[in-house]
Amino acid sequence: MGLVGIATEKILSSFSVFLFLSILLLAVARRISTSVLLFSLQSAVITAEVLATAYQEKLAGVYVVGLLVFAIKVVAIPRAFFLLTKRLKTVRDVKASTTPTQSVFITVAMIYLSYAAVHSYGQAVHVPDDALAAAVSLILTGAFLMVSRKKALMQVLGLLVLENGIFLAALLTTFGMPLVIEIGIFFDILMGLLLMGIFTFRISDTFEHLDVSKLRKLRG
Amino acid sequence: MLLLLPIAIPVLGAGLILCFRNPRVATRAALLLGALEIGALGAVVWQVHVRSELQQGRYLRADGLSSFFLMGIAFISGLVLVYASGYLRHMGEGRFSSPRWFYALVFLFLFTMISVCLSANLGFLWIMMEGTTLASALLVGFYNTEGAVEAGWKYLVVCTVGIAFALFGTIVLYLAAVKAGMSPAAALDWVSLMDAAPRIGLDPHLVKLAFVFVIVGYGTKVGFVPMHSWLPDAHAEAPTPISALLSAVLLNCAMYAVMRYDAIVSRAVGPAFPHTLLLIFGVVSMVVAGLLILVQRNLKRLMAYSSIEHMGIIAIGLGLGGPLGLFGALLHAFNHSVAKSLLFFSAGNVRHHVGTLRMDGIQGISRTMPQTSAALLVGGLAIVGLPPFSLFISEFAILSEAFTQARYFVVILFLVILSVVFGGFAFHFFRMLCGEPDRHVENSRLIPSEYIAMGIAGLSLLFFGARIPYLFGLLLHEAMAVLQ
Amino acid sequence: MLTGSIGAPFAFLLAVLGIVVPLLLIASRAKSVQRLAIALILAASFAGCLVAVFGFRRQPGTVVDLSRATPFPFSFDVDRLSALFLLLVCSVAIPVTMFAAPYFDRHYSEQRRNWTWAFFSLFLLSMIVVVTASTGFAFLAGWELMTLVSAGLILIEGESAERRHNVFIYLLMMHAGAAAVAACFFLFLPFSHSLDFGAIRAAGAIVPPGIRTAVFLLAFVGFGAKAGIIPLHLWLPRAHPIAPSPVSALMSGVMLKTAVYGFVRFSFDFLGGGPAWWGYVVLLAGAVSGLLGVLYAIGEHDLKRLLAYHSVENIGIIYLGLGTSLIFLACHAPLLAALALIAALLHTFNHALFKSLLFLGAGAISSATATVDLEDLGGLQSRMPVTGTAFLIACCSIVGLPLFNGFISEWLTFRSFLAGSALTNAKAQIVLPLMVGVLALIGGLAAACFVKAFGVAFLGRPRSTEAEHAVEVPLPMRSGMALLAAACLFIGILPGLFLRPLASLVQGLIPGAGVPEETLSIARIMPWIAVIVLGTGAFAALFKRRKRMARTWACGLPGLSTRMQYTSTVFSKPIRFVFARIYRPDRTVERLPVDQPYFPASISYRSVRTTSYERALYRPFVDLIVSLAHRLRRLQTGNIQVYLLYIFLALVSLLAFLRFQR
Amino acid sequence: MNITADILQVLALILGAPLVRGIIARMKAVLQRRRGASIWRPYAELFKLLRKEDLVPPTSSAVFRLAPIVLFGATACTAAFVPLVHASALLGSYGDFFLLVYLLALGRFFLSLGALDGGSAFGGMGASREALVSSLAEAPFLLGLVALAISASRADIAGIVAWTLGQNIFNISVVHILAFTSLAMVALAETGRMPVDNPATHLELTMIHEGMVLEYSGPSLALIEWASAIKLHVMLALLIALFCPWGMVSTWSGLGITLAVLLYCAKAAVLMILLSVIESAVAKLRMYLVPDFLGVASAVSALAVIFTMWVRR
Repeated sequence: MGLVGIATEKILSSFSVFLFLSILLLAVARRISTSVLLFSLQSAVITAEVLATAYQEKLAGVYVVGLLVFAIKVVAIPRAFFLLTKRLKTVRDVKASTTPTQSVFITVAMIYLSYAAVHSYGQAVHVPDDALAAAVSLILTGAFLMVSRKKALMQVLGLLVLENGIFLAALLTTFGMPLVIEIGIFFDILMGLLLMGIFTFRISDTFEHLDVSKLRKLRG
Repeated sequence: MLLLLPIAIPVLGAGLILCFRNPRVATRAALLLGALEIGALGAVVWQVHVRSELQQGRYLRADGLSSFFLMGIAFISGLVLVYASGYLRHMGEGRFSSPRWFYALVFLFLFTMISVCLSANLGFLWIMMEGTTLASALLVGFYNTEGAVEAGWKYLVVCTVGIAFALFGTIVLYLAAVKAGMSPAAALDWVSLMDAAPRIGLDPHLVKLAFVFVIVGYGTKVGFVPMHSWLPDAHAEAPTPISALLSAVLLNCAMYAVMRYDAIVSRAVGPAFPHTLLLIFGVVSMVVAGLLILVQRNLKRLMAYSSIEHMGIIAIGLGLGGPLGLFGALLHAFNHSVAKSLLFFSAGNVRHHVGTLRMDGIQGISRTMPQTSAALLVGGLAIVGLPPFSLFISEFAILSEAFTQARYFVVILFLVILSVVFGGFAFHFFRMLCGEPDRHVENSRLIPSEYIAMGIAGLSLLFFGARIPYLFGLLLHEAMAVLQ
Repeated sequence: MLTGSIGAPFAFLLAVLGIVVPLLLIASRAKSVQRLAIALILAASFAGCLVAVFGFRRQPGTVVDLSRATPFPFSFDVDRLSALFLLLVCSVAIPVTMFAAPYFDRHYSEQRRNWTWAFFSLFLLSMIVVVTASTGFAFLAGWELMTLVSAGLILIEGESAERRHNVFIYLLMMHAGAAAVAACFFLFLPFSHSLDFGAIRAAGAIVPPGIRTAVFLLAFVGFGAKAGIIPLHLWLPRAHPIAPSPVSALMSGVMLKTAVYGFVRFSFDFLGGGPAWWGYVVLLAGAVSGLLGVLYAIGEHDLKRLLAYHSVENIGIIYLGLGTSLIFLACHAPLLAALALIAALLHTFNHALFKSLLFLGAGAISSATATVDLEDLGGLQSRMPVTGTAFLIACCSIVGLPLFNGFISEWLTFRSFLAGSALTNAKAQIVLPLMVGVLALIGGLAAACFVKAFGVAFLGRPRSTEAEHAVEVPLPMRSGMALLAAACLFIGILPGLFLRPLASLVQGLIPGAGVPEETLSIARIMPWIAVIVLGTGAFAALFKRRKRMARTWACGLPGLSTRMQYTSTVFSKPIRFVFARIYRPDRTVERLPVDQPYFPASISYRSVRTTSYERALYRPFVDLIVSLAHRLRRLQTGNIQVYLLYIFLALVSLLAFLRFQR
Repeated sequence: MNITADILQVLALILGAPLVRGIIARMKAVLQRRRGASIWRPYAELFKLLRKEDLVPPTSSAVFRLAPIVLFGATACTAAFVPLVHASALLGSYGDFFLLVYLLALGRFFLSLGALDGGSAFGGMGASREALVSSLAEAPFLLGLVALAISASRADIAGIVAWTLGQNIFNISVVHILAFTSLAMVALAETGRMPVDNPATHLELTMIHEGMVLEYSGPSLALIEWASAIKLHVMLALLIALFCPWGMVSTWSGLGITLAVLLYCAKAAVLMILLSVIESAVAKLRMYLVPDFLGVASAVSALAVIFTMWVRR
């Protein structure tokens, strides 16, 4: 089995705990920079799991996908975020609409919910429960972040966490879709981020603030 | 090879137009490209009619249903380009907001929508659907005013979240297919999925879960009620040709995607589950949008809510399913897009000449702007589903199907909401069209491009109301055959 | 495509009215083109009459079938019932068109006149389509087109805020009514699988009772809204008076009858009668509409509103006949049911004749004196003799006096009530004879109202300078009115000619019904009555010798001023005093300045007589919907976080729905 | 054979009408301890008026002169329906009571128009009050007759009379009593007798029928007076025929006829005495109490109709 085999076995079974950790920390993060850092950590964990699966299932395509994830989500996106926060010179505070304690409670509830959901579908897909639960809780927390954070950048981050969750769920259950489709999806995510960046610049130009909850002119 | 043409032209065209600095040249180039594009689409539609399906590699395929929607895209994009050529004469020369950027983005937008209709692979379909959001987000925020930026941001974020759920739905369906023994390459291909559907249906829960995510995901793009909030802002703030494209074509493409999934899932786990969901969303959208029409103050937001209501009607048609229901739904998709584009064109004219879109500020335009108010009247009468126009036919078909299946709850709501919407439109249009015009609005006549665009739309509404052309009827029935 | 002998003229009728005339008028504005259009409309109406008369005798079968062209089956069939109503539409159209030619020339500018004529011919076409359609799709298309075109005709006249509000109410109610009518057709679909009248008629027997009741109630509400039954009559006194007179003549005289046609087609032809309570519902509606309609009419001093309310009253009388017929059908007395139905259909035809004549008279008055307010008219009989005489004949007919056509149908309705006593069913035996009292009261009040209308408008001295200088209307207008007046007299004196075909028509609708004996006895005696009355009158006229002018006696005062005459408000005061509870007029007396009540600078008194249905019945319902809409509007808060929350909630609720469904 | 009898009956009815008014006037005078004019005065009055010239207001139209003619024609026509001595009338078997009532309505309609055409306040006042009274009187009039028609299960007047002839005198049913009361009250209102309208008055504020004919003179006035006399006689004959026709003969034998005529005169005399007693004893009702008077009449006639259901069983 070799050292690598044991390592991949370990990664797949136990790394989901790091994902739960990153989610909880994201919930309590006060500043954008820490949130971005947590996001890149999270993506690194996912890259590890991708490569582990690739090794176990002997699928060349999944390796490429793993490298892609690493390149984009661990390196490129955090750097873009830091560039953005520097250029926009806005207050670095996350400005959540729920207090940290409430956020933690909600995130824990999310994790419990994902376990309940996965349990009913889990055996149909004979995949390690906690890994799939991590993926689903990533999705739910991403959604919660988007709803609770007032900052435009934090909403983008919430979206990325959501996409991470979906990507992980896809990977665990189906060992990745045909390569062309995966690449297409990544390309779309990148373009989406680019556009959100453009719009963030526009918002900060026209509104002098990045508080999304103040964008309320269009009503009724 | 022919299938590559309709995709290549807009992409290359977009690049080409970018390098025409002079707005007039850009407009003429855009019109030329538009004509080429319509020609290519026409060729594809004719080939599909002759050979019933065209396959190009693993990702592009055109069958009866896609050719019906392609024809819709061709017709409406033609109208929009003609109208836009006149509309853009009063657009400034900002860094990003100049005619060449406008046309480039429009053609990108057309490229994504055409490829949605031509995609054979569900993953490819998702990618291109996400592409439509990205292409149109910039177009919605084109004017760079406060409202446009806010609308653009909301449109981008809400639709991307929706599309993400659709991706998860696609993955779950892919999982179910792979579990049922299909090879990974074929598991996303629509035709093989349709053939293997009964096998996939053995484990119904995954398929149902997939359809729930898909209908919430693509439903956000269609504008079903709980997920509709982005639609009124986007359509009201976008420039008029774009809101016409959004309302008339983009919503139909999203509905096209929902139809594709509905076909697979109803073949896998039986039509009961998907059709009930479609009916629920259809009725809820129709009721809520119909009521909201009563209290709107902005003309374009009124049109946006009317689009949500008509998407609800199409969903009800699909949800009912029978031969007449499907016929009504598809016909309604086409009729609605024509009527809605006519309404948006006239709304654009009103905004330009009266200066505001707030309906209490618009007064007695039937005297100051006779042709535009005539177009607005024709559009209004059509959108409310009155006899001489074509929407009456499709609503008549959907109602017949609903009564044949004795779904009285749906029918009662359907008829009540039709009357409420008629009341809302009559109230708003009476106030705008009649009464004394305020002084400073000078009389205006239509310029030729607007004349052609509105004229063609109005005439086709009347013509389709009296008699459905033979060829169009054939296309319609081929599209229905695909879904049966 | 065109089957049977009458296919060709019918197609000519449709083509001319539908395509040729509107296109001609839109194309050019020349005077000659407009005259050609009018001639074409007259020719088409005449062809329509021919088709109706020939259609009566032939076996029913599709006359014109356009189904291959239209998306849904679209064909026409002139069976006996359609033939009667087609005759009604076309025979009224001829005099109205003759009247309208000079009327529109006088009232409208060049461009409006062409549009009015185009809509006029489309209006006729839509009514012809409604009465002769033989598929659901054609009927509904004609039905909605009729409303749209009539609203268009009203709006061409002017766009004041009050007129817009009335047309808005008119369109809203008609659309709701059309929705109910559409539902009636569609309810048959599960059983007839097609909307063709033949299939619906066949399916009528196998429809379960629950659906039958639903169809009947929807038909009653849908067609009742168009006919103007009391709770649904809100639009009628608002829409008819503001339309140009020839159009309101067509609307009041003919359009209301298409609703009666629809109701008869559904309750007798498709459903073939039902339980007895159907009849009582219709009877009650007829009685209420009749009584309240005539009482509101008495309170009016605007001639056209008065006539509009009288349409409500006459529709009430028609529904009384229909209700009685339904009761007889339920009590298995086909002969009596036939009598009641003949009474109702004859009154429909009579009402079309004299109501359109009355509105044409009002149009003549308004074109001669530019006002239809009774308070400013007077003494028009000596200035406009032909209009006056025609209006007098119409007044006598609508009141139902012998020698005029109104009496024949009211007499038949009375006799069908009386025949009700012979029934074995206890309830009908009491209710129907008592209905005689109700109809008699309606007739009496109608007499009072039309004495006021004709007396104040045409007799006595002119109350305003316009009335003073009124001059007779041109020849075509007079000939139009004379034609209708002659028709009223003809049916009044020789009803036999009309009752026999009606009896055969009704035998088709009600199986097992013979020719009621009453129709024969009235046909025999009316000529004799005419002879005696006219003979005695002529004998009495012999005594009249020289005539000498002498000023009216004014109790010795120097001379009577026109203000000493009874005006319409004063004339109706006793009756309004007696029925005060029904009117509940809200009076407002305002004294200025308010703080010194005893030294008022000015006192203004204003009383609105008719009870406001809009405030009592419709306003709360509309406010409910608008408040619901406002509450929904608050859902669109503008905050993106809330929008995302909506999506997640939708997703979670669907997943929960999926979870529990398993 | 009986055609001539019927025509004679009609002529008797029309020509005898002024006599009836004369007798009533005479009886009232005697009751009020006055001598009173001779019973033939109405005839003299008619001949006087017929010889005079017709005064017409200059502003009135042709309807002013047409009204009396139509009134007289219509009222004379009603005379053809009522049998006096012979069980069948000229139009008795064809026409029914609806026709009779509405012929009276035709006459009233034209009289009201004539009144309005005069152009004076009194004409308008008379017409407006006549409109109120007659519109409220029609319902009980018809309901009363309908009650009789139902109990006789025949619609034409001759048929009802023939049916009543066949009944025994003494088993008077409650329907007949109620119907007689309501028809008597309606007759008072229709002919403009005391409780509703004072025929002899010239006090403007109280008169209804007189108000309408204030403008008329000469032959027009004669025709109007004659027509109202005919209406009074027709109502009288109708009450007699419908409620106690016994004594009428069906065959045209000399003895029978004289007996019938005598009996008819006796019955008429009884009713005339009753009428003049009412006219002398009762004061005129205030204008807005007349609707209650007629309301009572309609309630009574409606009750009669309802009772027909039980009587026949």
